[in-house]
Amino acid sequence: MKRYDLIVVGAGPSGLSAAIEGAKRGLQVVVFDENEKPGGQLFKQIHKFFGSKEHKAKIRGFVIGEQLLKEASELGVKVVLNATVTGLYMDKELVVKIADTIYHYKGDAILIATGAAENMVTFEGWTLPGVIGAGAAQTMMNLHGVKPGNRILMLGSGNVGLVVSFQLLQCGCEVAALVDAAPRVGGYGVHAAKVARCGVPFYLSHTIVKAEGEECVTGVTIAEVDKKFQFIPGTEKHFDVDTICLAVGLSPMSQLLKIAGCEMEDNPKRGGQVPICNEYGETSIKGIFVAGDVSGVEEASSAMIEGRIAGIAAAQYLGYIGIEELEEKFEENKAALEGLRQGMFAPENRGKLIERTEEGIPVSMNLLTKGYIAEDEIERYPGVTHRAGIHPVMECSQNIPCNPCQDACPRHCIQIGSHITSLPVVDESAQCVGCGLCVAACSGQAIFLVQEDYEPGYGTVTIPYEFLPLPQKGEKGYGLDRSGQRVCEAQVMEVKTAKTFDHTNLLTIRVPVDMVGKARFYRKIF
Amino acid sequence: MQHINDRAIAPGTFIPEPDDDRIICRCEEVTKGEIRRAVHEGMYTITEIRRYLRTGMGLCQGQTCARLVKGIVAKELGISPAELIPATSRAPMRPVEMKVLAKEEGRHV
Amino acid sequence: MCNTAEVIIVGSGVIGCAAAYYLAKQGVSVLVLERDQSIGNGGSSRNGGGVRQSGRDPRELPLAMYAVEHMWPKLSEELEIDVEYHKQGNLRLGKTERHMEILQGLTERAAACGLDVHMIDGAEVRKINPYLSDEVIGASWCATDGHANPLLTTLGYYRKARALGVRFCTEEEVVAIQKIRGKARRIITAKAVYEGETIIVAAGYESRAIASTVGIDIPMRKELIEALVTEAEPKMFAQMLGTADADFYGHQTDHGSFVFGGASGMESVNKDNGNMAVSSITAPCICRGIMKYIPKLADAKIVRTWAGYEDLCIDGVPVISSVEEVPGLILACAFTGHGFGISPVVGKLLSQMALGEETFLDIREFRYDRFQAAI
Amino acid sequence: MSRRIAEHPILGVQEKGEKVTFLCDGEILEGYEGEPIAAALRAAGIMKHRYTKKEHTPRGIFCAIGRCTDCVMIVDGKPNIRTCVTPLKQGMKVQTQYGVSPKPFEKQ
Repeated sequence: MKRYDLIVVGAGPSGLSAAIEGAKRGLQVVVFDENEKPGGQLFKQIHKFFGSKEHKAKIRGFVIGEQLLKEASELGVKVVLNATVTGLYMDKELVVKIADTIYHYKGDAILIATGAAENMVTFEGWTLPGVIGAGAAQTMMNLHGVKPGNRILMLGSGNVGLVVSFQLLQCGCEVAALVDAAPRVGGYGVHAAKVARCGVPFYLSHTIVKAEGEECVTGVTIAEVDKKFQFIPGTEKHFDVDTICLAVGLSPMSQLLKIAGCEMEDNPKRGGQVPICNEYGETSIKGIFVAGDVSGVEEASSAMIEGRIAGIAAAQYLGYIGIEELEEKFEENKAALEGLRQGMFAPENRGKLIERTEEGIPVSMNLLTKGYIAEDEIERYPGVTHRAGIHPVMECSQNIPCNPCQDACPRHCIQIGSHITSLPVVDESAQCVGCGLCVAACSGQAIFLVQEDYEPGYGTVTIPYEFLPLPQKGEKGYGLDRSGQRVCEAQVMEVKTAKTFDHTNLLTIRVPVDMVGKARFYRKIF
Repeated sequence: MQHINDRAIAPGTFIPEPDDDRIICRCEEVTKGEIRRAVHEGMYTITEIRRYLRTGMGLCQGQTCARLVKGIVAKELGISPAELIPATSRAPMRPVEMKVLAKEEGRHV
Repeated sequence: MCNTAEVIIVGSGVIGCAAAYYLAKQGVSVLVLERDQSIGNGGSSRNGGGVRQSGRDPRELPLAMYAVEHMWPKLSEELEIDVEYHKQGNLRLGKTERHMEILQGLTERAAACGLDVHMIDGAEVRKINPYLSDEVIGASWCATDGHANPLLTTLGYYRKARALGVRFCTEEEVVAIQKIRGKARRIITAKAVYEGETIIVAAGYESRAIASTVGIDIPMRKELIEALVTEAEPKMFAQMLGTADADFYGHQTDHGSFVFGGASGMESVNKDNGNMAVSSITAPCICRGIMKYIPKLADAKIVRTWAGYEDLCIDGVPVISSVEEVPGLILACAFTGHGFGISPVVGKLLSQMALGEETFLDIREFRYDRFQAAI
Repeated sequence: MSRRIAEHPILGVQEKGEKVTFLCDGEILEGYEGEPIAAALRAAGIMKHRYTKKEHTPRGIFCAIGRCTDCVMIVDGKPNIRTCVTPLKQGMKVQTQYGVSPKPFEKQ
């Protein structure tokens, strides 16, 4: 039987990272993935990643996927697509379906990196055509170039719900509302803010009563829920939508490990049924490793590091490297992993209400309930300053491990310091030249350039803009505030695009001077 | 686990709920009420529910409903969903045509 | 809770559940101990659902004929659950002259016992089931055979027995049976001690280890065999199918899916990882077998494969027997893969045995002490 | 094909296969070779893929990655084909699935 040193199941961030580390150390590696395109979830993630350089921050998910794939191929890893692993049998034998044939392979080591599957909630009418998973929406729009619907209601305010809502807006869909039964937004505030300023209303402590329509979705009714998640009568709200998108969490897709006989546990902190494994990702069966969401649902950034660790551990298991190298590399990667697992969204803080930032600043409650920071809250944050001339305004209000803004500014105007989760601070002594690199670099699109003294009575605001059609210089429209409300007339003064901005265009709009602190989005007059 | 193991310990009387007609297993069209009733008829494990009602026995093999069914059964038994062992996973992970399964390659080098 | 009952049954398979039901119906207090967490998790939930008389050992035939005549047709009504019983015949198919010889032999022996079974040629076979390939040159045909849903039958007996007050305890692995004052009475599990006037051991292959704790050995071995199920298909045929070669057997269920069992020939040496693991070679082998007989199913998609243990008796028929040297002990095991079809009648016989009544069928052929050295 | 994204602000103009035609319940539709059948159907505004066996209710795309099997249809005569992971080809014949049949229930 054809045998490889390492067989990886799943060509997502963790699988490819493991394959790369294994191949670097001389292992003969093959990666099987059932999808026609590699990269797993990375290819649906078109936003820029958070973190630091070592976590590939500022790079868009699908680009990271391409990079990993290229690196893997250069190292001689064989990546086989449209290859469904149908079973994992004893003696580490895999059966793989490729086209109309099944093939048997054995791996001296096997890494299962099958990721996660979407959770679902039920409500009246949830089986109607038009009710889809958030992953389905991403697949349709980002992989197949088809809009999932015209007018959509999103259920779920975690990062998936927020990111997919923004993606829906980017591809030209209308998002009628973002709804979550939880009392607070679950995902990053910056993701919420960029959806809210496009005018999407947030309904926290609300959930779907029913999907309406006979043959497919024609509308939806939501209602407020009490603390026990029971509907409060009289709070129903109706929306005309043709699509309802569900983003209510993920569960590890660990079936192959169960088939193989690995010891499993039900661990709600990891998202469900996960294999019991050691710090290197090795399961109860020697030589079967796991990495990424299949061993506990997290972000793609941490999946890549887990993949690296497991790939190196597989190399050690097969005798390609010594235990010293494994331990050394493990410490390095563990540090990187710990770097990601800190701040307000660290795994141990899941579900907790954090009222103050690490700096002791009260967290914006409006951000948590409405998706945007209120007027009377915004001045609290160290990134929000007023000064003469053009300068950055950083509406970054939560401790997230992320620092590309600090590196982006050639004048060193922005400081985060050594603690990666700290809120960015403006260095008053450094002179901003309005280059906009920080605006484009911010993965959360939370940095704006503001000039209050552009001309008498008017100031300018430079906003990150990732929509089509791109506004034209001189064009007139409206300035929208953080909640997406029209607050003033605005004129486009400049539209900057550059390769270094990586598709984040910088739109400079002229607004009345009293609006420079409010206008955060632009919409053309039709 | 006593609640699951001693089948003489009953989960109380069955009280109808307004959403009992809601489909839970999309493939086999099994409703919430059917699942709840099955618990009251003595089906205390996910495996028994599955065999009794066909939840998770359809084309998708429970990939969509497993978590939902678990939640309903656990609630009915008054235990945590984590206490319920999921149904056994079996190959093939995706439906495979008989003629494809029949055509093997690579068993011998 | 009280740990005593008039009858304690070890094993909640279809045999144990049926016995529990028929006993409870008589007002007997019954306790069923199950090693697994789920009821009927052994062969009862893993078999192909055949309710056959043809192809059986003549010793077993009276039981099968009684069950088909008197019990199966009324079982759904009795258990208030649709057990999906269909009495629409069994075709045992042959493709070669050698197959036909095997079938002829089986048919003659069964007919001698009074079963209405006869040989038919290829054309007649395809008249009954037009989906069978031209490779099939003949078959044995028993019109009164059929199939049922083993999952619902097992759980149906369980449900009804439970409703009648039978206490079922799962995850109770029996470690030993103890004699008290000369009678089998006490059952020790890993967690508790139970006492009963009568103990029925219906625990599949595990019965051997349990019986050995009171010095009784049943000469049997176990084999891990496999089955698979397809997606739902439009209705094609209602018969139970088998082959002279025994390379596959199965039927189309009410649901529309096809359940097929089969063999790769490696069963006697199959490995297990503790989860009744399937091997990578058996399902493909079963599929190749099926496609030779029913080419139309080539496009049917397999959605699941599974495995289960058969408790194979050295002489091919079960042990259904009181153990006189251990009064109070009744054994019902070593069903050799034929247990499901006769489970209602065995359940009823066991209830009579436990009550000390004379059984309505002669069961001497199934005695525990019938085994003899060959030479 | 109004549901098609002509140009995406981040992904640009997506590469597609050859334009092909296929039949859906007798109607001639256009799509691109190699894209999932489901994508072509959604682009053409078709939401319903099948009607269920028991309750005869409509279903469409749900997971779009081949797991949930809700989007199955009869493709070139074969039932239960996951349209979200089955590539479109010129001249394919796609039919709404009623239970497991191409015939509406009243004709079954």
